[in-house]
Amino acid sequence: MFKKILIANRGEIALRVMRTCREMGIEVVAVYSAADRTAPHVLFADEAYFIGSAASSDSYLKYEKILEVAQASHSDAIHPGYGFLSENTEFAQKVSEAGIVFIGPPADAIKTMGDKTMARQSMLLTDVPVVPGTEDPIEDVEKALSVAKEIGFPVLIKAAGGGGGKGMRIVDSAEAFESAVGKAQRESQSAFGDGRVYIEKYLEEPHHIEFQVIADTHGNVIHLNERECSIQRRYQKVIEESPSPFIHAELREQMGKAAVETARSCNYVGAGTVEFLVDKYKHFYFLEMNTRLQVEHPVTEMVTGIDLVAEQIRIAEGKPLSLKQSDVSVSGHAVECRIYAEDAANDFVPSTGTISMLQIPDGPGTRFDGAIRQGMEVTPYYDPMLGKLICWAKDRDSALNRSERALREFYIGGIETTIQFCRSVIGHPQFRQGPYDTHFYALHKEELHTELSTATDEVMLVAGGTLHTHQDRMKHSSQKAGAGESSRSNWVSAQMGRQKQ
Amino acid sequence: MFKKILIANRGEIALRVMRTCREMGIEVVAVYSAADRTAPHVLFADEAYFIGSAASSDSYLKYEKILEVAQASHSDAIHPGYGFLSENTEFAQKVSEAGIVFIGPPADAIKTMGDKTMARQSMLLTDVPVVPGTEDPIEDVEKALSVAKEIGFPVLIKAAGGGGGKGMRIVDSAEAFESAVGKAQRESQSAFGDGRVYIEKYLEEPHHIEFQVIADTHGNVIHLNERECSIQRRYQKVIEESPSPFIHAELREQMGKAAVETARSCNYVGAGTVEFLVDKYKHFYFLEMNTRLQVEHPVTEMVTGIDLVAEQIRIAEGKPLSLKQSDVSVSGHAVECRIYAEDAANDFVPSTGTISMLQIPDGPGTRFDGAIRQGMEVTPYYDPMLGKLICWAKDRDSALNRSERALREFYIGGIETTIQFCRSVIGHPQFRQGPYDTHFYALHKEELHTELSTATDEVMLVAGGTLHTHQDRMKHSSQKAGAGESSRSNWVSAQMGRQKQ
Amino acid sequence: MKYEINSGAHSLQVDFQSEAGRLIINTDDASLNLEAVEVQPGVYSVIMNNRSFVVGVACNGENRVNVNGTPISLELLDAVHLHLRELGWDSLKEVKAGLISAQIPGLITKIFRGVGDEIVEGDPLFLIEAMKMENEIKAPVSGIIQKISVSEGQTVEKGTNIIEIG
Amino acid sequence: MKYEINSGAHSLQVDFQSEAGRLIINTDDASLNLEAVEVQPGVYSVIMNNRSFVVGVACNGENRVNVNGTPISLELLDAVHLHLRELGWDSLKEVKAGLISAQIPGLITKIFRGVGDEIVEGDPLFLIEAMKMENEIKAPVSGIIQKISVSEGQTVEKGTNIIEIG
Repeated sequence: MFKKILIANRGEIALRVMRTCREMGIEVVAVYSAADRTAPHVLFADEAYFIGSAASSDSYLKYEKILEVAQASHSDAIHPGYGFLSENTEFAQKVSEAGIVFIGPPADAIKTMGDKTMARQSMLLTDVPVVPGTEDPIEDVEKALSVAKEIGFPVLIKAAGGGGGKGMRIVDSAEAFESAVGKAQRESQSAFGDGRVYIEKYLEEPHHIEFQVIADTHGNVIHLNERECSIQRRYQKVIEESPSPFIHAELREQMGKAAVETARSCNYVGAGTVEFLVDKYKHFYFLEMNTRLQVEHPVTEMVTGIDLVAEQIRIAEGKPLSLKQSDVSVSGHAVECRIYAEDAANDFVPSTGTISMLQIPDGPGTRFDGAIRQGMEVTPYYDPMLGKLICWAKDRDSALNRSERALREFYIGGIETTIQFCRSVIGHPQFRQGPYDTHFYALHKEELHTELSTATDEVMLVAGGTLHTHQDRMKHSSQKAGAGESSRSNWVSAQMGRQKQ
Repeated sequence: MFKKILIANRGEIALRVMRTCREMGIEVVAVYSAADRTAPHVLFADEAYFIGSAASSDSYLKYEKILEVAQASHSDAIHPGYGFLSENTEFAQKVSEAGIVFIGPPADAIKTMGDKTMARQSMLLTDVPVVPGTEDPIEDVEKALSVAKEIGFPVLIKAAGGGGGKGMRIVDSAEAFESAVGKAQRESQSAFGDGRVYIEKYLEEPHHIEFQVIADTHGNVIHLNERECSIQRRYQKVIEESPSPFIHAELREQMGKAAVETARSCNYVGAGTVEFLVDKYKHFYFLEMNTRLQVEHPVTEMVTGIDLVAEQIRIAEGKPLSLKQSDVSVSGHAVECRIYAEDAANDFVPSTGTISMLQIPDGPGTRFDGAIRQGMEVTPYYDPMLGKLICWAKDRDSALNRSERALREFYIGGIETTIQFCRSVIGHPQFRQGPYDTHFYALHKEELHTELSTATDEVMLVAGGTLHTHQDRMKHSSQKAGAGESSRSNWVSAQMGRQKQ
Repeated sequence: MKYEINSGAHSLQVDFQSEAGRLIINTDDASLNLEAVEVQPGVYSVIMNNRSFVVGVACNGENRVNVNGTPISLELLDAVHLHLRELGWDSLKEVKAGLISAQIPGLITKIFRGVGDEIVEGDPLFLIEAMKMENEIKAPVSGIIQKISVSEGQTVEKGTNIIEIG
Repeated sequence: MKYEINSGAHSLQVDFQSEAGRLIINTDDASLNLEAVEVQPGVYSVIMNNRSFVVGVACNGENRVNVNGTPISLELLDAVHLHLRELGWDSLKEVKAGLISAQIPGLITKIFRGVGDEIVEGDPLFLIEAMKMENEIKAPVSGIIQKISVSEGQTVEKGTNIIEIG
């Protein structure tokens, strides 16, 4: 039994892990950078250690320092969260060597699944279907082209060393192939320090559907059904739900079995996610396995009632899974909306500043996994995700109604967020109707953003009237303080002055 | 189908009702007093109408005014929440007469169950057991004494016209009887404008266990299992849970049937609660029926997955219940902690002021039904309940662990609250072990409050060090601003000056 | 006093009168009564003809107002501005459009063009890295680059002027 | 500088030294390093020897400090007070105890005793109604009522002096 766990992360995932630790009676140790002295994960923790300057490379990625802290604080285990060091084989190994438990899969499983071509090769030895494509990274462009022709265009060029859409290219014809490979390799090299790319069949109307698996050290492996993750922009997930509105019971069973087989194939231990692509004909293909807790894991927790972090910890303590495959039952429907500090109306440019007012939705079936508070500054140093809103209800329609209600009640003042964008997506008739595929955003981009920029007469009058009241107040208060007019008016005067000259 | 509902209430219950309305696509109308212009329920609503000054009697109880607003706003229905006008027969009647739907039971059912002796008399005609006692309010003290002797001392004297412990007396002997009746009558008169009292058998180690019922206009009545409400102080519930750790399946079924029979006996329609006392021998007795939504209704929602407000609205629209008795299944365990703006260490005296910092717990299985925000003022005009923390988990132990975690993470700065008191109760071994009865608070009062006032060395050093830092900062900032020392130091100087004289 | 409220292609002519802490808004068809109470700096609880709104006026971008969680672009022109526009001088948009400043603090990783270059609206101007993402900033207007105020590798604060197109 | 920290019956002697934004706390057995950063007025994020706390110092009641959500009674006595006490003059407690002020704003519905009455600690003094509840305020010390500053039916603000026992 662990007594103390160090969480090698920040933001919402650090809080998420700490919550379960505390419920299990385990003390939590936070690490923080210079930018995070008063971040929620520091305030929340039992212990907190400074590990370096704001840049991740000097703090949250500096694993020697984190390991030192784990030893100094007598932590029994380290939970890496997602991102940062969560899929770093070397870190996992060093932690184990130091006699501290790494809450995650064995280094070998991270290694196998972390490299996409290695993962593909390993999956080809199983019964799990894999998207047709090259087995090795492209070295000889000519040979790759002949494979591409065999698969049939369009094909997809993808980076072997990382994800997030970087180093990815869709190629429609043989003519464009060589140049696209070159671009993908350069982009991949600059993004991941690894220029290797491979090619894959480009699927029609693909759905991104993933299965949650958990495996213990006693050879038990089960899956906890799927999450539909096809709503993406910039290759990043925006909204996830479970069950998927696309797949049926039989397919679910087949894919679940494939997910378990995938985990078994790499001797997986812990919580992991097997990602599949499912095409319009409901054929599914292994895409990749994420060897960590996923951002969207709460969706699964809400429909199964299982605490995935608790399972991770129990597994890491060497205990058997708390349930069998036949114990897993899904109740109702859950939807997650990711809330980013981004200006959706302005090409999702990150937004920083102080949160002047915060109203987090709550009430029946409403969960927010976040790490924000009123008065807090959102800095430009880390991932712009502020948190995730997860709504559960008895069926999909009710869960979407609940999500709309909760998003409507969500208020974050002082910075721009994707709250309204999520409202646009959830309110979109095509999404409402389901199924939708990964092209949803590209297909409906214009409508989704038009809605962001249209206001009714009533809203314009309210906005204009309030702005007027505000400017009037500011003017009076600055006059009182001895200053002149408002800065806006000053600017106007300056302009008028210039014009006169 | 309702298009617009007026919520004749404020605070957390107004928000609770509005949330479900919005999920059902129904617009919500708020009413507010002068003290509540920027209260959460006003900010949350689609429409908001000013109805009078801060005193409830001039605003939230002024039903003519509320009815006017309902008509002016073209509201289809009025939801009264709990408290205020929720059990006012006249209001219910006037609303119906105005052609607006009152979301609650028929006026007759409110009338029957609102008067405790009338309710007793009505229940004596059914198979539901009632606590032995007088059938009519006491008029002849001699006659009442002979009934008391027949039942056997100790007996309980209770007010016929209201609850909350006012007008209640436990009498141990015949000698003390007459004087106790007089006191109870006077207290009852001053509290409820109704001096009638009646007597009941005083039960040994009684448990306060209530059953949620819902009934539609088509004659369907079902129950949604029990809530254990034995943790009380000042006769007010503090912590509720479901299922009860005291009753077993067979008893649950018997009591459930009795609850349904109770609802049928008064032709009940809507959501209601049948309260029972269960003694140490597991005999149960009808106590009273609350003809409204109960504060602790979320506990039932969390274990059954049913939205009680949605059911209320569906029933009011004339629709049949969305489920049958056999569809009701309980999953896991839920615990509610009531968070009051009260100083628990100081005899629960109400605490008012500005909420300087607010951190509401969240995450898996954690729901907060509240109506507070950082920067908001807590005024002395209304009920001091800030909200309710409800935690769900797969079993009682996990739900209590989760509640402890959530309470630990709850931070309300600037006012005193019962958060720490709830932590003391939930951490108490007797509560942990369950079952407990209504004497729990009285029995363990000292331990519960001792824990509130003991600090470890570490906590004292942190507190002292921070206070010193704070005073130092205040001193420097006031020096900068041209003032002298801190007010505390000034006071000391003044004292020293006086001593010198 | 006369005002014009603009949002996107939509425009409303209104008359504002302050009265006992409230604002009377007159349009061609209606008279509205607005009461805005500040609940946090820059965030107001607004009741207009018994309709309730939460309105944020101090969001990122001067012309952005947030109504019930929905950000909208808004331009409020007073008599002075309206008069200037009648004279054919739409200063506000011109000057704002030509000066590109950093909307986020971050690291300038790449500047694509130089002073004197001719730019077409939509041309990439520079890359700024923040929150682990690279953001490409495009030209909001066509014109000639008059000035570049930063260099590659420089960390900039929010609001720093980067490029001026004239 | 020497201080004494008191909470209930518990007492600690410490030495505080400010140093580069931190506070060095020396006790008989240990030396601790405390850093308190204000996150909201009166609320601090405190890290003491790598242990993390949220501490509120501006709660109701001057002697109340809230540590991780737990309110504790606290008295921090500096050298001046310690010296006064050595002289046998425990002013702080005496004066505070004898003056009863309203801890909540509310309506005084009943005053049980009059000026000159002898009071025993725990005697009910007055009733104050707030938040729909009647609260009985008891005498914190024994003594004679010196002064009553309010009358029945009066609404009082928080902090209003009600009764003085001497």
